[in-house]
Amino acid sequence: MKMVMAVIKPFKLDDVREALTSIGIQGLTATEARGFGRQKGQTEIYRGAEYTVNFLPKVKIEVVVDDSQVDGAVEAIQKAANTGRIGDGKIFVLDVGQAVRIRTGETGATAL
Amino acid sequence: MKMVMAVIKPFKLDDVREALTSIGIQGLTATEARGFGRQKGQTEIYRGAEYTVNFLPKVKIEVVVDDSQVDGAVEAIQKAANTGRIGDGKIFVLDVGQAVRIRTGETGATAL
Amino acid sequence: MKMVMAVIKPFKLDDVREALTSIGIQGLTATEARGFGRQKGQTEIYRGAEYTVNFLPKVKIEVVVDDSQVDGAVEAIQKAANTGRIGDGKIFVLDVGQAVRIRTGETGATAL
Amino acid sequence: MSKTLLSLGGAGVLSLAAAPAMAAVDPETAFVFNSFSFLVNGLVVMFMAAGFAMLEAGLVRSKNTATICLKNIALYSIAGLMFYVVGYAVMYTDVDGGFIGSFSFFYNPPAAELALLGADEATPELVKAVTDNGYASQSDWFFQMVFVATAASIVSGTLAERIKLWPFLAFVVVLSALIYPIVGSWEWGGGWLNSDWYIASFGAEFMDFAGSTLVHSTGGWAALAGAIVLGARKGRYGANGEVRPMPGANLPLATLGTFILWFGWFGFNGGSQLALGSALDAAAMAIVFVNTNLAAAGGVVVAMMVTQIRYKKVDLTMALNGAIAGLVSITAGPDLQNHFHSIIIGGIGGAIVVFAVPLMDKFKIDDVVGAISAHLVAGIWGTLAVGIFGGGAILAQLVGILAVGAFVFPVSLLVWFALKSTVGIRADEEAEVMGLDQSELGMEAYPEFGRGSQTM
Amino acid sequence: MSKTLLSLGGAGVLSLAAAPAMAAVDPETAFVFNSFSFLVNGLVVMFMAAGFAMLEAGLVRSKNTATICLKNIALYSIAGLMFYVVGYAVMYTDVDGGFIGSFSFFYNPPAAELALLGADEATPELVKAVTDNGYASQSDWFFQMVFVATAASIVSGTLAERIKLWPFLAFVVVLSALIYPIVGSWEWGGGWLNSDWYIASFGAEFMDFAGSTLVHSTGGWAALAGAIVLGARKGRYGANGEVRPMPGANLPLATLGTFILWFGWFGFNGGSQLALGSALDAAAMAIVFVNTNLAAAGGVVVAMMVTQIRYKKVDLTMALNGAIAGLVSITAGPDLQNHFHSIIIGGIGGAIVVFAVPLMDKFKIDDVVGAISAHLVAGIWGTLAVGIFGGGAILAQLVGILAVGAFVFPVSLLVWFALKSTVGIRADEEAEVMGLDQSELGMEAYPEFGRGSQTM
Amino acid sequence: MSKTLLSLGGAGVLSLAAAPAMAAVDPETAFVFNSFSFLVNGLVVMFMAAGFAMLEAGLVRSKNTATICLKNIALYSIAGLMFYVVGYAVMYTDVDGGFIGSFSFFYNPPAAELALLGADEATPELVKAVTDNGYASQSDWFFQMVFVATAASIVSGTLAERIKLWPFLAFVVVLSALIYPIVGSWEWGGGWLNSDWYIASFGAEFMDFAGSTLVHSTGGWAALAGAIVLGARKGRYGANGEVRPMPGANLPLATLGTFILWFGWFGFNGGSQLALGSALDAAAMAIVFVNTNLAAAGGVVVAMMVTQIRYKKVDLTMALNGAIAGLVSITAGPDLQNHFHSIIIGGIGGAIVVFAVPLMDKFKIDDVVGAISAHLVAGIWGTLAVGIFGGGAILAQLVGILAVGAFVFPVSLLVWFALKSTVGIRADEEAEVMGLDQSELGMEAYPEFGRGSQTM
Ligand SMILES: Nc1ncnc2c1ncn2[C@@H]1O[C@H](COP(=O)(O)OP(=O)(O)O)[C@@H](O)[C@H]1O
Ligand SMILES: Nc1ncnc2c1ncn2[C@@H]1O[C@H](COP(=O)(O)OP(=O)(O)O)[C@@H](O)[C@H]1O
Ligand SMILES: Nc1ncnc2c1ncn2[C@@H]1O[C@H](COP(=O)(O)OP(=O)(O)O)[C@@H](O)[C@H]1O
Repeated sequence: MKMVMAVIKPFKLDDVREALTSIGIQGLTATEARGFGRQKGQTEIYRGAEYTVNFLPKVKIEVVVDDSQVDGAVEAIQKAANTGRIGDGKIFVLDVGQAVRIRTGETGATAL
Repeated sequence: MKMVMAVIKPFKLDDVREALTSIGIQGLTATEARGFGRQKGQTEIYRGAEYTVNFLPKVKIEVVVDDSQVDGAVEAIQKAANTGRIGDGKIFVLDVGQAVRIRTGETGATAL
Repeated sequence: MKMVMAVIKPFKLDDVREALTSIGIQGLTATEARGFGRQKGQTEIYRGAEYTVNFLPKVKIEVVVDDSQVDGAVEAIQKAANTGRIGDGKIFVLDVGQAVRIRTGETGATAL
Repeated sequence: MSKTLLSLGGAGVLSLAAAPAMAAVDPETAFVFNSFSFLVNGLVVMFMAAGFAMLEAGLVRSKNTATICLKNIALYSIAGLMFYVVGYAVMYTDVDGGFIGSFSFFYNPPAAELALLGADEATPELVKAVTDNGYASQSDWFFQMVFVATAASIVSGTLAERIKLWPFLAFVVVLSALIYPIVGSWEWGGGWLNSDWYIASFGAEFMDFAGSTLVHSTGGWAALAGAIVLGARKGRYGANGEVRPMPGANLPLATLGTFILWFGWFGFNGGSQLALGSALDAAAMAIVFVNTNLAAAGGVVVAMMVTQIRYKKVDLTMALNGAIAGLVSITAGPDLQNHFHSIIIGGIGGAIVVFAVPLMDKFKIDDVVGAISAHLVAGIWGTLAVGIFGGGAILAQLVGILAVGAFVFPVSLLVWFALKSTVGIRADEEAEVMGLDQSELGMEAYPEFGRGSQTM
Repeated sequence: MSKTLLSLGGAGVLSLAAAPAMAAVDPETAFVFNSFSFLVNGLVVMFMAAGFAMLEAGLVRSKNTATICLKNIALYSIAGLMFYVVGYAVMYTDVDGGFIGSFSFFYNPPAAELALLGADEATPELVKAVTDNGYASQSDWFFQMVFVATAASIVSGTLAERIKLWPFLAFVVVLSALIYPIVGSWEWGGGWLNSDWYIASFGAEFMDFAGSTLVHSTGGWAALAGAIVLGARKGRYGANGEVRPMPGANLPLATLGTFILWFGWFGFNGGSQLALGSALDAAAMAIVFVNTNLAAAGGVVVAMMVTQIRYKKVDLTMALNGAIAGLVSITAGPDLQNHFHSIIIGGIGGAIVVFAVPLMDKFKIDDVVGAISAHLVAGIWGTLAVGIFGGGAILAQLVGILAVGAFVFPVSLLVWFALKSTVGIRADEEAEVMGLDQSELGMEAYPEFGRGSQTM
Repeated sequence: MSKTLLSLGGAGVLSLAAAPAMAAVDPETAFVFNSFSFLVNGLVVMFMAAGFAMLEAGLVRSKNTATICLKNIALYSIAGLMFYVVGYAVMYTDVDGGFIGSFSFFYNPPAAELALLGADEATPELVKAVTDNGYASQSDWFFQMVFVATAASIVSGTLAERIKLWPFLAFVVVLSALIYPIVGSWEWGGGWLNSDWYIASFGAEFMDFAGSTLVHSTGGWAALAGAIVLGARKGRYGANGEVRPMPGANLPLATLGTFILWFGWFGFNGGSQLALGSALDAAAMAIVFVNTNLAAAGGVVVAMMVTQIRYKKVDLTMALNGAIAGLVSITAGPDLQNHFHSIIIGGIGGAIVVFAVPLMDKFKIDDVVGAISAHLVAGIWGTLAVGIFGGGAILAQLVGILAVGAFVFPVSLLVWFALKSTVGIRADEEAEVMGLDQSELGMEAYPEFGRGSQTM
């Protein structure tokens, strides 16, 4: 099993979820995150003083999939989250040794 | 070392923390998360229009443990977070190559 | 590639970001987190009743780097986040199998 | 009923006329009462600006909250300035049964008052020259001024989350300088809705005690026109006709806003008695207070019951709208003498809003806070109710309602189109997605909460 | 002291009686003053509904915030409706030294006022028929009405976060239609607490100027009964007797609510002078204002000092409760003539609340906002203080306090039990964990903050 | 112009004197009007305490929000207590053209009022003894009291987020017991700024209708002194002179606060007419209301335009400050007779604040809410404007402004230094980083939002 972890633009979350569902992935976990990267934060002004917001709002998605689904998941995310503009985010793939469904205690791919 | 990452129902956080402490684990990191899965979100109504909340509140726990503690940790979490109802969450185990305590610079299992 | 994941004190975020930038790392993702560990939470009082806040505010940083940069990144974070006081946090290193830049589809180290 | 220049209200007229005969409240005392009533009631209405601001700030999403706050304080400011510069004169001077007043600019205190203020001694002659007016002229200006902002606030709520700041304020200029004053002149300025010709033609004068039509429907028509020209918020209506809720970010603030509006409405309706200097006026004002409260209460309770039955849950925002719809409904006739009727009128208002809000969505009219439902639709109902419950003639009410709509709606459409085709009125798509607070203000309402930039 | 029907207050009576003799304020002018005072002060009290709503919305957790907002606007609405339908009559008509008024429904304006309003000319006879009453009848209704809601608000604060919406509102119906009006009739309606028999038996009439006992303790007893029947919030008290705090989600809102209540209290106490039409009344009202302010200030400062000493930190919510306790404490006797006493009375009220709040927790009485401590306990103290500081007799005060408790507490218990055993009063466990906003409203107070569904 | 003891204001004096001659408003009626005006207007001013609290609570970061709420309710309480204990006497008794009043403690109702209140019958003699004063003495106390808190609120806003609670409150004690009353005595107490000598020396008396200088600049000077002694918030100014914004956590709350202040200002300025018992006073009060509103509106619009031009975006917090600056600017002369001038005066005030705020940052004077700019700088401007627009003499205005600064600033510096070198005034570094809510209160303003401890 692998964990596909993606950092995306927040307004793409629903598209990504639908893309993953459409290839048969049934669950994922999302987290609010802040990203720092090539995309430059906007400049705000507050009471006459300027400041730059370095960390931009992102959503982090973690989805654990069977090895066979990894490429499909990565591709689905990459397509759905793509706007072609800087700051679209990254996808990382990590190895998962074990998975357990808390409700039933099932393990391995059936736990997903 | 392994990272045990669990997605649980928020109101189970204290139970899980206690279960882990009771088997000698001294630290963990928790994050607010949103889960999408088999558990269906509730339907809300706002000014005459219905909508479904797809992403449900979850808490994500990350705890890095020595290899010898992995099974105990997984079991402790699974038991403490279990309600038997859909949406109880998942536990994933990932490999950790190295651990460092920032305060002291200690590395490896002693850093945990 | 490796993912360096660090849990730090929130007010150290900017220092850590600058430290990483200064060694050539161009991106990172941060998340609000809560930490439980040796550092004891402060006691608050509300309407005559005391209670302890167990989970302390932390920031979790995830930065994926080329294998060659791992040690530098760990060291940079450890130095920048260090206050010498309990609760400074941890750094963990995990293996990353693949990385993709969503915007371009580039993979591997060039995606970072 | 003419609201200021022709008389001190139907009731006021009698009492002032009768005063000398019965040697009761002396003219100077009555003058102080009348003026103080304008000031106190006007002040209470002024606070409604805060109520609208909070209601709207609570019902928009957090990324547009700072902008709606700014719009509200700006529109209240601009409305006041324009009403001084030209609005009051257009509304109240030299209407003479016609369609518009005069364009004399800058409404300043009259000579008689300045003479008294500047005199070494307050001689009886100087005092009489002042008290003959019945009330301090600027106290009346103040009271009438606060009504203008109300009309403008209605518009801001409907068009929130997508309209650009400055073009919106440009519309407010026109609304407060011309549109509202012209409509107001027809009735309260002693214009045609109030003329012998009108009474002869439609069986009675048009009755609108405190402005269900003149204020609330006027604002509502202008908002409706704006909503049509501006279009709905991006993503609000799905391709298959589904409605995607965009929940308000801060409901306690919306609740506070509603309570403030309710509070302010006592000034709105009570002060519209326009006099306090006699037992009759005091008794009438008290009756107005009671009806105002009961109608709002009826609106809340009915809106709650209808949402409970229809949706199996109670919708707080509908209960809030119910209060406002109840208040708007009673505004045309808060002087009715059986309080039970006010409960019915307000209750029907509360029911109306629960049905009107989803109806607007059917027509893809995106009204962020439900202002069209609560102010325009309930305002029409309330104005008709005066005819139904014996305070006027239904035909006369209907004609007045239609006349106001026939003027305000197309003129507003025109102004909106003019703005759209010149400076543009709609924030560009990215600005809308990121929120107007970022594009227009570069500032966040809640930087440390939710997605705020200061959470890390 | 009878609050309306028997007289215009002790003070009012003198001034009106004396008026003809000294040819001072003429009766119609006095009528206007008295009526306007009822309206303005009543309006100020009305705003307390917003104050309670904000205080409670700030002190509950965010998952119950929308519900508490709804309860507050609903209870204010219902209280007003019930007081019109039956409450006012029960409280103020035909009490005659007894225990309850009459059940005449729908309190509408009297014939004399309608005659004047409908007449072509305000003849002296018509005016006199109206002014003989001393004040516009509906202005008095309005002023008395706003007090009812206060009693109900107290209950809502205590029982927040676990009581079901509709059963709660059913209790409000009973409270505002019967329980409060009956208690009120005993004293302000001219009932037995105010009778010759009472004075003969206990050395003085029962003194409760603006309702430390009649309003605040009544609400407090009803809340206490509810808290006992309802039980504490899940998880609030641990097995080993430890108290688990459930911090309020929005303390600035709670602060705002307290300021609004403080503001409203000037109307509450000041308006309870019940007249303004003479120098005596004006002077008395001013004294009431000053005492009201100093007592609240004393409550704040003492509560701060006590928490600083006891807990080494200052508790904002206790300071807010201290203000309210100070205000409740002075409400029975805000007419005392040495202002220093009001500081002492309010200060003791502030200290009481700091000790009473944890005490309630000892008894596992879960009072979310501290209303029992601030309204019931401080209300008892304030009523006794009138006896101590020379405004009445201690025994007479004590008997009145006990009588009110002996009636309100068991009757409320009964009503709560009846509701519990029929429709049920407590939200089910899952609803409580998820928050009432989800189960009762299907709506969130802050969808974009914290755990709100719109944060992603 | 002496604000109470010497006369009822320039205007009031005339009307009262003239009253008998024209048999107009009888003295007792005038007494009631005057007293009621003090009470109602004072009540409206009292609410400004809530306005300051919300404005400041909205403009600090969430980790300091509960503390600023506490400071605001505490300072209002303390100011009221101190003004009763000693402040009023220092300000208003036995000033006689001098520099300070008397130290008679505990300001209680006068004997004449107590005699009337205690009498069996309100005899003409008893009434006359009371009405001769022109107004109920305690109504005046109440009105003057609410001004003290305003001065203290200004200080709290500037010094937020880093000053320790109790030392701050100690300063409030000195400010409200001595500094403000002494300054007030110079003018409103009939002191030297108001003396024949002053008029002879500088061409006119010092004119400050409602306190641009006496209240707002006094608060501003005290705040400036505090800001200097206390230093800037940690991290606010970078080593290279860059300014690091620390955005306020809740801008709708700041907006609400501004609206409440605007609302309250009508009482502040309108009530400062100090009388209502004549046509002249009523007309004058109405003029004051209108000017107050227009100046604030001008301040908002100009501040918006200037920020739009200068920064390409509109700054909501500057618009809010613009309203306040407009209000402060008109406070010295809201009785001017051409309303257009008030727009100019307020508009300049609005511009001033947009430039003054970043200027303060240049000097590393860290003023969290912009109070020094809006109250001190605009207060100076407004006081000068009275001279410019013909309500006084520029020189006389200047001397008064300088005199107040020359007294308040060094004395405040002294008090701040004394506090600093004894108990210390600054929270320690860790407390500042973690927020004062944790160190001083052990309590969070928003425990479930942002970094609140209850989010998990
Ligand atoms: N090395 C990295 N490790 C972890 N997250 C990263 C890394 N680089 C970028 N990110 C995340 O990806 C987001 C987008 O990266 P950015 O460089 O702005 O644009 P792009 O994805 O188009 O290259 C960043 O905001 C950050 O959240
Ligand atoms: N494949 C997955 N990868 C990551 N997280 C998952 C995955 N599937 C489920 N989750 C997380 O687990 C939670 C519970 O899953 P769900 O399918 O609703 O119920 P259950 O755990 O009982 O099977 C989800 O809300 C989500 O946060
Ligand atoms: N085993 C662990 N797994 C994951 N996170 C941990 C673990 N132990 C500690 N942490 C994180 O590190 C933070 C600091 O740990 P703590 O024990 O308080 O101090 P220190 O880092 O100085 O040893 C904790 O708050 C928690 O977020």
